[in-house]
Amino acid sequence: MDRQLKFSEAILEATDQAMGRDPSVYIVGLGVPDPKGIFGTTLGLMKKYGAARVQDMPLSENAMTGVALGSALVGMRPIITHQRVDFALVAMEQMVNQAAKWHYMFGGKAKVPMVVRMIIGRGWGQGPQHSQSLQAWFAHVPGLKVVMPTTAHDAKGLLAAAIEDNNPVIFIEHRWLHNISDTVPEEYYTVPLGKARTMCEGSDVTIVGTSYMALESLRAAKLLGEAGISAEVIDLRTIRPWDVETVLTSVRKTGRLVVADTAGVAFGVSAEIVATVLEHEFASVKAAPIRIGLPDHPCPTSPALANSYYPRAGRIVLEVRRMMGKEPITDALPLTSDQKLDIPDASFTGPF
Amino acid sequence: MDRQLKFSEAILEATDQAMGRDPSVYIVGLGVPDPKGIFGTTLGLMKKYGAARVQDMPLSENAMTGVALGSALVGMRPIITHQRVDFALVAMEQMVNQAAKWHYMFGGKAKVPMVVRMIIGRGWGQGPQHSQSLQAWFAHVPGLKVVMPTTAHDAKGLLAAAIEDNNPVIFIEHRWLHNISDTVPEEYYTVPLGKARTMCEGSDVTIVGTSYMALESLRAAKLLGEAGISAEVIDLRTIRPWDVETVLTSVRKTGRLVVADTAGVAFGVSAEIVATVLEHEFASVKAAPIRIGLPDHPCPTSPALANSYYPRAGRIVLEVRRMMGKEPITDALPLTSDQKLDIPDASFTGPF
Amino acid sequence: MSQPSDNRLRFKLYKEMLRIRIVEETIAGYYGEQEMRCPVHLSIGQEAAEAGACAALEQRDYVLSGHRSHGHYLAKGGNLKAMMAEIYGKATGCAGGKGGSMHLVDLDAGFLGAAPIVGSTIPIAAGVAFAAQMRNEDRVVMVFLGDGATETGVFFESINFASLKNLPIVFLVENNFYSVYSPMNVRQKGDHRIVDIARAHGMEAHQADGNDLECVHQLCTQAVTKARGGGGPSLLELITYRWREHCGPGYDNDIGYRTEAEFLSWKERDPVAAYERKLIANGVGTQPEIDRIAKDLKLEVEEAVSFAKQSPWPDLDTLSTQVYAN
Amino acid sequence: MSQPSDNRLRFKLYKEMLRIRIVEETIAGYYGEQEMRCPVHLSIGQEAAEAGACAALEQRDYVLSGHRSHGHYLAKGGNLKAMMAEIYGKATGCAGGKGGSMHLVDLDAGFLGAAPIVGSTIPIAAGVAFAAQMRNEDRVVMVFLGDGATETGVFFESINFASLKNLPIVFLVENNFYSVYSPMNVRQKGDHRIVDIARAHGMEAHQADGNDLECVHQLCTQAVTKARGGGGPSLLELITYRWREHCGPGYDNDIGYRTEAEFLSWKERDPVAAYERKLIANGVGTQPEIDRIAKDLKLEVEEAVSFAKQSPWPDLDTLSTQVYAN
Ligand SMILES: Cc1ncc(C[n+]2csc(CCOP(=O)(O)OP(=O)(O)O)c2C)c(N)n1
Ligand SMILES: Cc1ncc(C[n+]2csc(CCOP(=O)(O)OP(=O)(O)O)c2C)c(N)n1
Ligand SMILES: [Mg+2]
Ligand SMILES: [Mg+2]
Repeated sequence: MDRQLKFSEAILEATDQAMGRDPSVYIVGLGVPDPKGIFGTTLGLMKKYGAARVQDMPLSENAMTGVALGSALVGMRPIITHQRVDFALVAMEQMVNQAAKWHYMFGGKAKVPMVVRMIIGRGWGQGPQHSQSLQAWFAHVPGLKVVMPTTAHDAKGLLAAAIEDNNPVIFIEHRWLHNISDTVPEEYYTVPLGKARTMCEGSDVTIVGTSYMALESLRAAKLLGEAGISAEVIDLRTIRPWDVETVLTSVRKTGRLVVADTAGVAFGVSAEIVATVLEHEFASVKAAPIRIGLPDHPCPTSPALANSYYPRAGRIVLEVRRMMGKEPITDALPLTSDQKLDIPDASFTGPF
Repeated sequence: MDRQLKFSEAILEATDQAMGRDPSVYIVGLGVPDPKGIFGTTLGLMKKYGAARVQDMPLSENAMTGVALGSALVGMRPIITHQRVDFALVAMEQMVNQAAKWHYMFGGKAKVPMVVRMIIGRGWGQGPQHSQSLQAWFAHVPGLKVVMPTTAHDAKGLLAAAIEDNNPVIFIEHRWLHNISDTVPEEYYTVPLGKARTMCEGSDVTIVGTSYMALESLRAAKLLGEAGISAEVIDLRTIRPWDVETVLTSVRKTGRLVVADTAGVAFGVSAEIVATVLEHEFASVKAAPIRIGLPDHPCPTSPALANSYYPRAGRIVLEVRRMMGKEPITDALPLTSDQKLDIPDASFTGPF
Repeated sequence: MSQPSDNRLRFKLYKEMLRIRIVEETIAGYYGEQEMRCPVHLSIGQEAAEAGACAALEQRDYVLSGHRSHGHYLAKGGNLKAMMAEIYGKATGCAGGKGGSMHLVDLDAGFLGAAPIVGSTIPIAAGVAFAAQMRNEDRVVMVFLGDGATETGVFFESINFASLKNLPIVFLVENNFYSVYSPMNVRQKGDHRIVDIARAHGMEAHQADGNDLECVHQLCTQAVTKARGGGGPSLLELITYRWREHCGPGYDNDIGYRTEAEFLSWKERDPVAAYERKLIANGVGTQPEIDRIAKDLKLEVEEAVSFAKQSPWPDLDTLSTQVYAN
Repeated sequence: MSQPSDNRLRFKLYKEMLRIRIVEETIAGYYGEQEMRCPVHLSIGQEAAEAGACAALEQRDYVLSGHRSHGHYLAKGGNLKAMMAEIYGKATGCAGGKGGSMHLVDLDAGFLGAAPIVGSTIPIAAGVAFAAQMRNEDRVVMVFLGDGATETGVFFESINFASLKNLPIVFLVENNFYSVYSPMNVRQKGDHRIVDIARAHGMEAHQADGNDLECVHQLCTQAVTKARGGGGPSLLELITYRWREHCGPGYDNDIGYRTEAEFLSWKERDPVAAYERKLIANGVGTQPEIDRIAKDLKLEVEEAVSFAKQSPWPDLDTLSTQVYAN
C-alpha cells in the first residue's frame, strides 16, 4: 500500500509497464540505453525489450522528432527523450509545425500519438543554455498537450496517460524532482491529463504551482499556516489543457491568486492563469494577483548569482503576506550554514 | 510633408537608408535579391549595394541565423529575412539559445546587433503552416527585443531603430499591412523601441492592439464612438520590452482593458498585458479584462472556415459593449456581398 | 523498362504522366476564377519523374511529399475528386478543406501526407520506414523533395539515419534547378553534390534524366526492389524543370530570374510529348489511341472540377474540431 | 613539421600541449572539493589535436568551440587565470562568472566564444568567416567540433554555406568515437563519412591521427594557409580519444559503455608522452629540460587556481545586468 518510489523510478516503471502492455510503444533518445539511462529513467529497458524498442540515436534531434512522428502516423507509439529542454530547440519545427498540426490539417485523417520527454536542468552551474523552462511555448500551440508532473505518483500515472493519448504530448520533468519519493502503486494506472490536484485546502489564498514550484508552494503554505494564513495549493499537473475549473472554484472561495511557475514570469504560463481567472472571476478576486517565477534574464552559471535567480518558498510567503496586508518577514527561510542552493539534496556532489 | 508610402516601401526605405549610412549593414534571406524582393521590401537593393551586401542564401534558415550572429559578433549588422514566421521555426535554436544569450552569458563581452525580419502570413488559404503568429514565444525570451509595427511611418522608424540597436531584434511584419500607406518622411529617422503609441484618446475603455489588430481596434473605436462609447486605442508597437507605463496610465483613466492581438489568445501576448495591468492597477480596473485573438486551434485553409478564424473590428465592438453592459449588437459590421475576407484588399487576386 | 515488350505498362505509365499534365493544366485554367483560394505549386514539366517513380511502388507502399505534391498524390493513386475539392476548400476535400493544395492526403492510396515546410516531411518519411522495419512489414516508403530541400539540415540528418538503420526508403529528389526564384549557384556548389552526400553516408545514389519516363521507372524499380529486399535506402536525383511560376498558375519567364531561352530549351524536352512520340514511333500506340486517352482524361478532370465546385463548404462546426484525436 | 630543424617550434608545441594536460589534470584534482560548481568537459587525451591546430593560427585569427573547450581556449592564447576563475564562478572569470566552463571567451586572444549546444557554434564560426571575407580582412577562423556534432543538421548546412562562399575557415573535427556514452555505430555509418561529407561539397578534407602533434600541426598549417590565401575552407578529422568521463573529473571505463582495454590501448598512445619521447630521442630536448617545463607549468596552474579561489564572487548587482547591450 505504501510503496515508495522515486520520481525517476516512477517514470521508468510507467515506461516499462506501457511497453509491456503495448508492443507499439518504443523509446528513443540520446543516451536512452546508456549506463546512466536518462537520470535512471530508462535503466534496464534495453535488456528487457531489446535494441529495436529501446534505441539510442544520432545527435539529430530535429530529424529524430520527425522520425518519431512518422512512425506514430502508421501506428507506433514513440517516446522521444531529450536531456534538456534547451537541446530540443532544434526540434521545434517538427513539434510545432508538424506534430501539433497533422491531425487538424488533414481533417482528422492523421493521428500522432507520441510523447516528447524533456528535462528542465537546474543547479550546479547549468547556466544559460541548460536550464530553460519553456512550457509556455508549447502551451501556446494548439494540437500539443503539455504535462508537468510534480510527484512520483503523478509522474507514473501522467506518463502512462500521455503514452495512451493519441496526440503529441510534451512531458516536462524537473531535474530536482527525480530523486524525490512518493507512494506509487505497483500496478499500472493512469492519471488523467488536464486535471489539477489540490495539494492542501485553504481559505485565504489560492497558490497555483507548476512542477517543482508546486512543492515550494506547499512549503510556503505550511509556513503561512503557522502564521495563521490558510493557503490552498493547487498542483496544476497539466499545462495544456489546464484545469480552469479547479482553479476558478478555488479562487471563488479564497478571492486571492498567486501563481508560482518554474519558468520566466514575463509572457509565461502564470500570465495565462492570471488572465483567465480575472476574465472569469473578476468579481470574486479581492486583491491584485501575484506571479512568481524566474526574473527577466538568462540563468547565470556562478552559484553566487544563480542562487538568487530561483525563487523559493520564502519568496512565496513574503508575497502572500504582502498581499494579505501583513508585516513582511524577510527572514522567512533562514539557510543553514552548510546548505547549498544549487543542488537538489546533500547527496549530490556534482556534475549532472 | 504629406509624403505617402506603403508599409512595404517604408521597410525598403529604412533598409536602403541604413545601408547607405552604415557599411556594416547587410541583408540576407531566401529570395532577397529575387524579382519579387520579399513582397517588394528589398527591391533594387542588390543593384544599389551589390551582391556582397544583398544576398540570397541556401534553404538553411538555422545555419544562416548562426551566420548572421557570427558576423554580428565581429561588427557587422545583419538583417536576415524569412517570408513566414513558420519557416523560422527551424532557426529557433540559434535565435533563442544563442543570439539572445551571447551578451549575457559572456559577461557583456559579446554583442549581437542583428535584425530578424519575419512575416505573418494570412489569407488566401495560407493554412496551418503559413500563418502562425509567434510573438509571444520571442517575447518570453530575455535578450531578444520584439517589434511589430502597424503603420508605414512606424515600420520605417522602428526598422531603422532595430538596425541601430546592439541586440538581436525580432521584427514581425503582418502581410496585410504591406500595402497600406501612411505619411512617411523621406529623411532617415528612428522610432524608439519600447514605446507604444496612442492612436486615439478615450475615456471609457483602453484597447491595446498589436500590428494589424491595432488597425481593427481603431476601426472598432470609431464604431464605438458612434454609439457613445469612448475608446482609447494604443498601438503597442514593441512587444518586448513593452510600454507598461503608457498602458497603465490609460487604464488608470478608463478602468477597462481590452487587448487585441494577432496571435492565439491562449498563453499569448494578451495574457501578459492583462496580468501586468491587474498586478499593478487592480484598484483602477472596473470590469473583467477581455482578450481578443485567434481561437485555440490551427488556421484552416478553406476560406469558408478561415473567414471565421480571424476576429475583426465587429468582434471588438461586441465585446466592449458587453463589457460596458450595453445591448449586444450582432450585426456590427455587415459585409457587402462581394467582400472577401481572405484577401487584404480587392486588388489582390491570389496567391501570395 | 526491364521488359521492353511490356507495352501495357508503357501505356499505363504514359497515361499516368499525361493525367498529371492535364490535371495541372486544368487547375491553371481555372485558377483565375479565384475560386481556388489557396497557393498551388504546379508540377507541369516534371510529370515523368512523378509518374515513373510512383509506378515502381505497390499500393501498400507509402509516399510523402512537400509543397509541390499534386503529381505525387495522383501518381500514387490519390483520389482526384477529393484533391480538387480540397483545392477548392470544400467539405468533400481529402482533408475536409482544412489543408488545401499544400496538404494532400489519401490513406487508402498510401499517400500519407504532404506539407509545405521545406524538408520537414523527409524525416517523417524516414519514421514511416522505421516503423515498417520495426514491424517487419513489406512496405517501402518514397519521399519526394526538391533541390532546395537538400540544403536543409533535416535532409542530411534523415539521410544519416536512414543509412545507419538501413531503412526501406527511397529519397526522390526532383532537381529543377530552382528554389522559388533562386538558382543553384546561390545555394549550392557542384554538379554531383546531392548524390555525393548520399554516397558519403554509404547510400546508393544515382543522378538521371528526370524527363525520361522509362529511365526513371527503371531506376526507381531497382531502388524499390532493393529496399523491399532489405537492401536499404537509395537516393535518386532526377534532373527536370518546372515550366510555370513557382506558386500559382502563370508563366513568369519575363520577370527576370531565368531566361525565356532556358525555358524553351526545356519545353523542347517536354516529357509528355517525348514519350508520346516514342510510343508512336515504336508502334506501341497510335495517335488516335493517344488522343482518345487524352480526351477521356480531360473529361475525368472536368468532372472532378465540377464535383469540387458543386460540393458544399465545410460545416462551420468543423472549424474548431479535429484539434485533438480521441 | 615543415621545417624539421625548427626545434623552437617543437618545444613551443610540446609546451602548449603539456600545459593543457596539466590544467585539465589540475581541474580534475580540485573538482572533488565541490568548489567548481559547474559541468566540466575535460580534454585529457586530445591535447595534441588542440595544441597542434591552434598553433597554426595567428593571434588575429579566430577560434570558436563547443562544450569541451578548455584546450582550444588555452591553445589559442586564452587567459588561464580568467578561465580558472570562470570555472570557479568568480567575478574575475572571463565571463564574469556568468558562463562557467561551458562558455569561455577571450576576445584579446581571438577566442570568440564557446557554447555547449552541440553544433551551434559551427554556423556562428562560418558567420565570423563570412564577415572577414566581406571586409576583406586577413583572418582565418577555426571551429572545433566533435564526431557527434557531425550528426547535426546545422553542421551540414554550415559546410554547404562555407563551401558555396569559399569562406576562410577550417572545420576541425576531433573524432573521439563517442558522443557522451554513445559509440559511433549507433549514430553514423562508415569510416570516412565525415570527410566524405565535406568532399561531397567540394571541400578539401583529410582524416589524420589526432594524437600525432606534428602531423596535426602540419595539416592545420596547410589548411590555414590555404584559407588565408583565398583557397577556401577545409575540414580536418583528427582521430583521438577522451580519457576521462564525458562530463566531470573521473574515469568511467567501469560503467560499461567502453572497455578498460580500449582505454588502455589509447593511453599507450598518449600524445604527450609520445611527443616527449620523440623530443628526447631526437635530441631536441632532455628529460631535465622537460621536467623543468612541467614544473613551471604546474606552478603557473596552481597559481591560477589560487587566483580563482581567492577572487571575489560576482557582485549580486550583475545578476540582472548585461541582458541587453547598449
Ligand atoms: C523551411 C522553409 N523555408 C522556406 C520556405 C519557402 N519555400 C517554399 S517552396 C520553396 C522552394 C523549394 O525549392 P525546392 O525544394 O527545389 O522545390 P521546388 O519548388 O523546386 O519544387 C521555398 C524556399 C518553406 N516553405 N519552408
Ligand atoms: C543539441 C544538443 N543535444 C544534446 C546535447 C547533450 N550533449 C552534450 S555533449 C554531447 C556529446 C557530443 O559529442 P561530440 O560532438 O562527439 O563531442 P565530445 O563530447 O566527444 O567531445 C551531447 C550529446 C547538447 N549539448 N546539445
Ligand atoms: Mg527546385
Ligand atoms: Mg566525440
